[in-house]
Amino acid sequence: MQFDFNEQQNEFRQEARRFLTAECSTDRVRKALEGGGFDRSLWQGVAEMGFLGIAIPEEHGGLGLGYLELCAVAEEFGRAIAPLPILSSVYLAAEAIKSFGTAEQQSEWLPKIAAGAAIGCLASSEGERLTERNVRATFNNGALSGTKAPVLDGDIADVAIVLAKEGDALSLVLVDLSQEGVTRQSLDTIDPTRGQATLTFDNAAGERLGERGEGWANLQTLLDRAAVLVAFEQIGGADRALEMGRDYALERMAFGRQIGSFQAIKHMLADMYVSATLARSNAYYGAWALSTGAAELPRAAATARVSATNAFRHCAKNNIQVHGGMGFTWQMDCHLFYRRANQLALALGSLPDWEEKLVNRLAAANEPLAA
Amino acid sequence: MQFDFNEQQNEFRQEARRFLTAECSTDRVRKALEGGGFDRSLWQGVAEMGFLGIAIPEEHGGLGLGYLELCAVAEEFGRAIAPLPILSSVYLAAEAIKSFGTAEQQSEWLPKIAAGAAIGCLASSEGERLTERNVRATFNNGALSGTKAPVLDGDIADVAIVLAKEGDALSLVLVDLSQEGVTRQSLDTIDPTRGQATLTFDNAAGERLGERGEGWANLQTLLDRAAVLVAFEQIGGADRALEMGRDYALERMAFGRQIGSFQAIKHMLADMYVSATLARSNAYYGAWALSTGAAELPRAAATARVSATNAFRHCAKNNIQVHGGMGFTWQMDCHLFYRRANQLALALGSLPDWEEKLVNRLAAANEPLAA
Amino acid sequence: MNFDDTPEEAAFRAEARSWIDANAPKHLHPILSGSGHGTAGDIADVDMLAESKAWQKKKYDAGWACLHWPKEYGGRGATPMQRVIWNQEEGVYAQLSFTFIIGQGMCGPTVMAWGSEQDKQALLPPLAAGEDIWCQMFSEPSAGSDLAGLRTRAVKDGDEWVINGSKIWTSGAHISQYGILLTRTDPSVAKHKGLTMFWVDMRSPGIEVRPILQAHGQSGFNEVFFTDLRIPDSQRLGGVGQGWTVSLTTLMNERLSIGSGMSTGFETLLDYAVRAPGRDGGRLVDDPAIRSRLADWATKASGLKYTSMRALTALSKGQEPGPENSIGKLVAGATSQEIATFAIDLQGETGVLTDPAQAAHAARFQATLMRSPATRIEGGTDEILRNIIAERVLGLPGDVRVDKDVPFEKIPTRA
Amino acid sequence: MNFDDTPEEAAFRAEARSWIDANAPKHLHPILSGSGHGTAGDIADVDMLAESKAWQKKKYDAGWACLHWPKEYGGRGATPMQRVIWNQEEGVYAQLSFTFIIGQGMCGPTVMAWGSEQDKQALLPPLAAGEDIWCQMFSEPSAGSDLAGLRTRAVKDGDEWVINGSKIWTSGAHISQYGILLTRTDPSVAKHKGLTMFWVDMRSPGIEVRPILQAHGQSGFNEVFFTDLRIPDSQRLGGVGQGWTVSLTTLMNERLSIGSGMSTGFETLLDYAVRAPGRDGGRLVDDPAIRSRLADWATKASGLKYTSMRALTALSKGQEPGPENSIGKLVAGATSQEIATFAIDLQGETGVLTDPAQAAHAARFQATLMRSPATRIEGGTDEILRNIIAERVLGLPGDVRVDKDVPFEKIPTRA
Repeated sequence: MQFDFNEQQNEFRQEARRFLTAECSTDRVRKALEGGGFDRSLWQGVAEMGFLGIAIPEEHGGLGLGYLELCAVAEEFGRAIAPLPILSSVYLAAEAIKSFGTAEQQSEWLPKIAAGAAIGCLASSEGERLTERNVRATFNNGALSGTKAPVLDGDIADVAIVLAKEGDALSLVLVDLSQEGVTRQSLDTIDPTRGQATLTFDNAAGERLGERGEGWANLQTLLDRAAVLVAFEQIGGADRALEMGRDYALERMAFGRQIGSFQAIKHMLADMYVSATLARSNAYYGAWALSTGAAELPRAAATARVSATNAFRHCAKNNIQVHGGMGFTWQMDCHLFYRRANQLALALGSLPDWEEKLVNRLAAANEPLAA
Repeated sequence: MQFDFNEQQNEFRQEARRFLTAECSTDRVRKALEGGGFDRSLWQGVAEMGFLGIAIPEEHGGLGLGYLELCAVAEEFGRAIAPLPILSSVYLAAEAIKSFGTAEQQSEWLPKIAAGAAIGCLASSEGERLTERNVRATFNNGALSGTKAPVLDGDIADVAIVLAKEGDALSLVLVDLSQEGVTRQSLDTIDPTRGQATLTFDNAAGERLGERGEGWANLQTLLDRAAVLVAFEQIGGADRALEMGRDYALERMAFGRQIGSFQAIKHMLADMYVSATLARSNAYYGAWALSTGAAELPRAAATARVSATNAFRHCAKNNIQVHGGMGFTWQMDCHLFYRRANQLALALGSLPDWEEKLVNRLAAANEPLAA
Repeated sequence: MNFDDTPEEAAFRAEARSWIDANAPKHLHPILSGSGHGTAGDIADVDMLAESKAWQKKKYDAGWACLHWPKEYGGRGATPMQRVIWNQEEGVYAQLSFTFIIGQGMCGPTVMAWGSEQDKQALLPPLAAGEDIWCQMFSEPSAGSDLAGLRTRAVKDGDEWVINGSKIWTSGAHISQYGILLTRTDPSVAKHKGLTMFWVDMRSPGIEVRPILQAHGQSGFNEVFFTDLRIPDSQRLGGVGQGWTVSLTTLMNERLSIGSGMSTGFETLLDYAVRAPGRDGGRLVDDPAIRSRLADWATKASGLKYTSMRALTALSKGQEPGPENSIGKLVAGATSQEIATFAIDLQGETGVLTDPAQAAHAARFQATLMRSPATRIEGGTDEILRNIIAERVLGLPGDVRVDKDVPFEKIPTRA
Repeated sequence: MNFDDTPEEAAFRAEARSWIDANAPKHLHPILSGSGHGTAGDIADVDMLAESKAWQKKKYDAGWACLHWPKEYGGRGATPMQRVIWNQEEGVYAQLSFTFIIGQGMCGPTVMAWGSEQDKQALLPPLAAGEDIWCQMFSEPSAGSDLAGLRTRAVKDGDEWVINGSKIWTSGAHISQYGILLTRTDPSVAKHKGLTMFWVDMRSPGIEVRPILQAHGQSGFNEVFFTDLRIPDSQRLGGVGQGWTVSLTTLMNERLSIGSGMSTGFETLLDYAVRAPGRDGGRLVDDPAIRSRLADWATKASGLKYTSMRALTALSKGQEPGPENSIGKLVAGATSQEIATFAIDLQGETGVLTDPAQAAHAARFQATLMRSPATRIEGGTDEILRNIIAERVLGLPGDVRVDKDVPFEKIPTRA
């Protein structure tokens, strides 16, 4: 049994951590928060490290490595709460094109995404909780019309994967956003370090991505895979929030002693450790399923997603509580994690949707979970 | 504003407490637990105090007092975890006969119930979670057939209020249990201090109680009223469990100090206090609605029920935890409260049913709760 | 058991209601009633400050300000229950008094209990009239839950005290004329014994006020820095070294602000769930998936409401509100955060939106999500509140005090 | 990342599997696999004891007993990972070893580390062979979480020690031939310093064993009373006053029983929810009202499972299991109680029934409901486990110790 990352993968992770520690401090995250906009030079740095093309084949400019390496790096992006469109461009758009695109679509876009020269995004929601039945955007004869919102990283993306009705079926559509017929408007959100926008398509030119009518099923596949990767971002963020809380509890004195010597604080941190640990183990299960293409992926992805969402929220929330009043100041970093925890909880569809998927998949499998 | 029991009602409560402290110690509760059977002499004592006829009109042998007095006394029966059929006989059967019975039915049964000479019970479930659609017992031309289980206090009751199908409608039926055609079988339960039985009716003679087809609606009315009274039993039990835990935390030493000086224990007890207090306030709201016949009764009853169920369970469970290993011994009283908390949580229909009622009633009222 | 006024209470209510009806600034009603929970404290922009002062002055002139204060200091000598009734009747307009609440609710009573007669006559009526705003300067960066660990130094110099140090979480310091200030005058004795209280003119040289930007991007509080601030000894409140006792007067009065119960946000959630569509037609409230949590929160909201009714009943019988009222903030704080988190999840990916024009239900849940972490901290953390309930209500022992009887200057400040 | 055996592990597994297949008491399979969680410890009636001893002897004779012990004392000298593989392969038959688990898992290693060579050769092989059962006598009525607060006195008398006092929560004392016993030999020094460990023959005069009836009506434990019990000094394990250090050997070995993960009961719930009807046709599992809680518990059950896989991976790399394994019991204990409570609610009024023939799902949830409070207490309460995680994993400070460096006899025993 080797239910862990191997040495090589861990080295790769360390490389990412060294890079992000040096280049993506929370000061740099704050710039995005405080209106500094997209940090393109950081993005270029990330691209040069090869992190954007980890799971993209070498023939398309990527490193051609596996998903485990991508998971390891995702965890580091989560720890760093990087203000970058990696979720949209790498976990979603690149994966969509790689999985469902034609050879032409792949060779057009994958090299650009790997190089950071193009940013991709996924445009699915239309202003309410997404279901198979409330998609209104239409795609007819190569022309896309409709409004998608909120679109994560839609403010900076170059290409979008759009869910639209093609006749009475749902399809995914690949759309170059640098055309007339596409307008975008930035949206205010709880986490400005990852921008969101409304994208409006008015007879914009698009190409179908994958089969007609396979849009919803392919979207679910994409979401499952991305859920595993986002779970790693989430456990990275949870761990860092836990560490911040632990460090503060060791350093802060009250009543003549470290506040970490009070059981109320100790046990809060112990509970944070418990949820972060369970989430990590579930994320590893997801990584195993993702990397081996196991049939359990849908179940493992939903498990990882629900677990990591709860853990990151729990740790980010209680990290503020451990910090007391200082934790709620703008100057302390606690709120950056609280914002990101909630942003990631809503990306890819929110907790109730994933709870439903998880239970349906468990019931369908009807296999007891524990060995 | 006088949102509290008045002096007279509190004196009545004190009387009940004095009586039960003297006559219904946990030693006496244990006798029932350990197979001693129904404590008829205690029941007679309770009857002589007038507690069984508090809300029964004087003309039928009761005290002719109001529901507030009954609530106050119910709280004391809850504190004492009395091993008596008061829930079945007083809160349910007497109320059913009083509310829906004919003059003859009332004068036949109410005096006996008030005097403790007859014990009533409610027979509604048929071995699964009760709904309007899974009642199978039938009542035709005065003959009742079917099997009801579990029936709280069905092992000792003299008369039952039975929910049955009369044609395609549901009716309540009053059945004297001392007849051929009625068989009973005791059931093992989590709380043997309140017995339960399967009642089987084979063309037993019964009389309709209330209108034909009104069975389900009348049952809901009965359950709402009883829920308020049971909520008082529950908050009485919760308070006593909290006090036991508090007292033990003050007395038990570990690591050279009272265990109540550890925040883990202090905060557990504080949280028990919080849930017991919220439940008490909600129970008072229920008592107000019950005693004034307010239109809010259905909402207030469901609120009181859900709140008190959660509070008693919470306090009973964590009282064991405060006591540590000793709390899980047979000799300590903690488990008596844990058993009763779970028994009461299941009587009258369990938490999911009451949650559903509460939300439906809130949604129907669509009135914001907080002033 | 009833919710009815006594005849005296009913008469008082009628009088209050009719005066308010005739005099309230009704043009502000839409703004005040639309401000939503969690944001009402943030409406004090320039116009609102003027409106607040105007309403306060009007009340003062008619004898409706600081109802529980003696008449000689600008109050009405009302009973606590009358004060509650007034608050109920004042309704949304009570939000206009938030600016004065610390001055009138905490600083004023402290001056009243410990100040000289001359100070009382000079300071209290303008405070009651809303001419002066006061702030309370107790907390420090290194003294939050452990308030008595404060380090702002006051050193006697002739008839004056020289103050150096800083305070934090000072509401309204930037618009205050006066404040009460808790200082350390003797670090060589145990921490509770070396404190002394003063009142200060906030316009004195040596005081600098800086707003604190908070995590949700707003500034509700300030830091206040003292550099060789000089205060005459005549502005001392209570004896030298008696500051802790004096501060208890202040904090006990905080507790008296009963009935101004905090919201769990459940009404907002129910309102949303009744109006918003569910995923497959029907209303959101009919979705069985959310039932259990709605029910749980409903009982909490209701429990707090009726707990406060029970407290009011006790108050009307002349009992003093006790530490059991800590449960309001404890329950409401945690619940409002849970509800906000739950509600944004129900909005799916759109739950991130914060622009009221775009977000569901006018972004109320997002505002609460971002504001609620502070609720579990300010004015006593959840952990301190549980300690209060455990110790003062249930009679459990205090935490082990390693700093007890230790001279303040010997208490370790680093691990 | 994979779940595969190394070639060596696969070979070992195949050997174990084939031996078990040829030798296991297959007639017991139906009983053992039907025993359900929470009850497996209670199967030791007379027949099962004989069956347990027979299986143990068979394993011993074939070299499959106490795999990790050195061969000279009756073991196999196996690696920790081989032991785990053996446990996986032994499957339900491992329940037959519960009778020996304290002896082989805790007492044996303590004797091995601290006993004389003569003792080891005399005592360990019969323990490995299942001929002798051992018990561990540490806890006392007044020393539970605070184990070092124990009061059972051992007084030296010539070459013997005279023991008076009592122990509690002693599993298997009534069927044990031997036990290890932690005593206080010097009450005048700090509590951890005055302890001494012995091994004792449970058939000695002066020992009385009484079963404890527990809250769920069963007896899993005993009290043991000592009245002038005499133990030769040669049965001392470790030095006089070294008992605390010796006991850490015992307790550390408890932690090594990794992989025997506790169940949350989620599989039972899922199994129930898939089979039981919902309220309006369909399966219970399809009821949206229960979805969120099912999902939460699913992630906990899965999280524990894969946490244990990670621990096994670390073990296979030669790392020692650490305090982080405390999370298993912490999570499983609380979760199993929640699940049981939830499941009986789903059964409505019938949820009270405890007769497996009448109750839903063979009364498994009722059994867990009644048993689960103990899970959160025994072998370390939830509160102690959180302390362990906070202190040993996260590096947070210990609780303030008012009894530190205080002579044991001066530590207050009453408030």
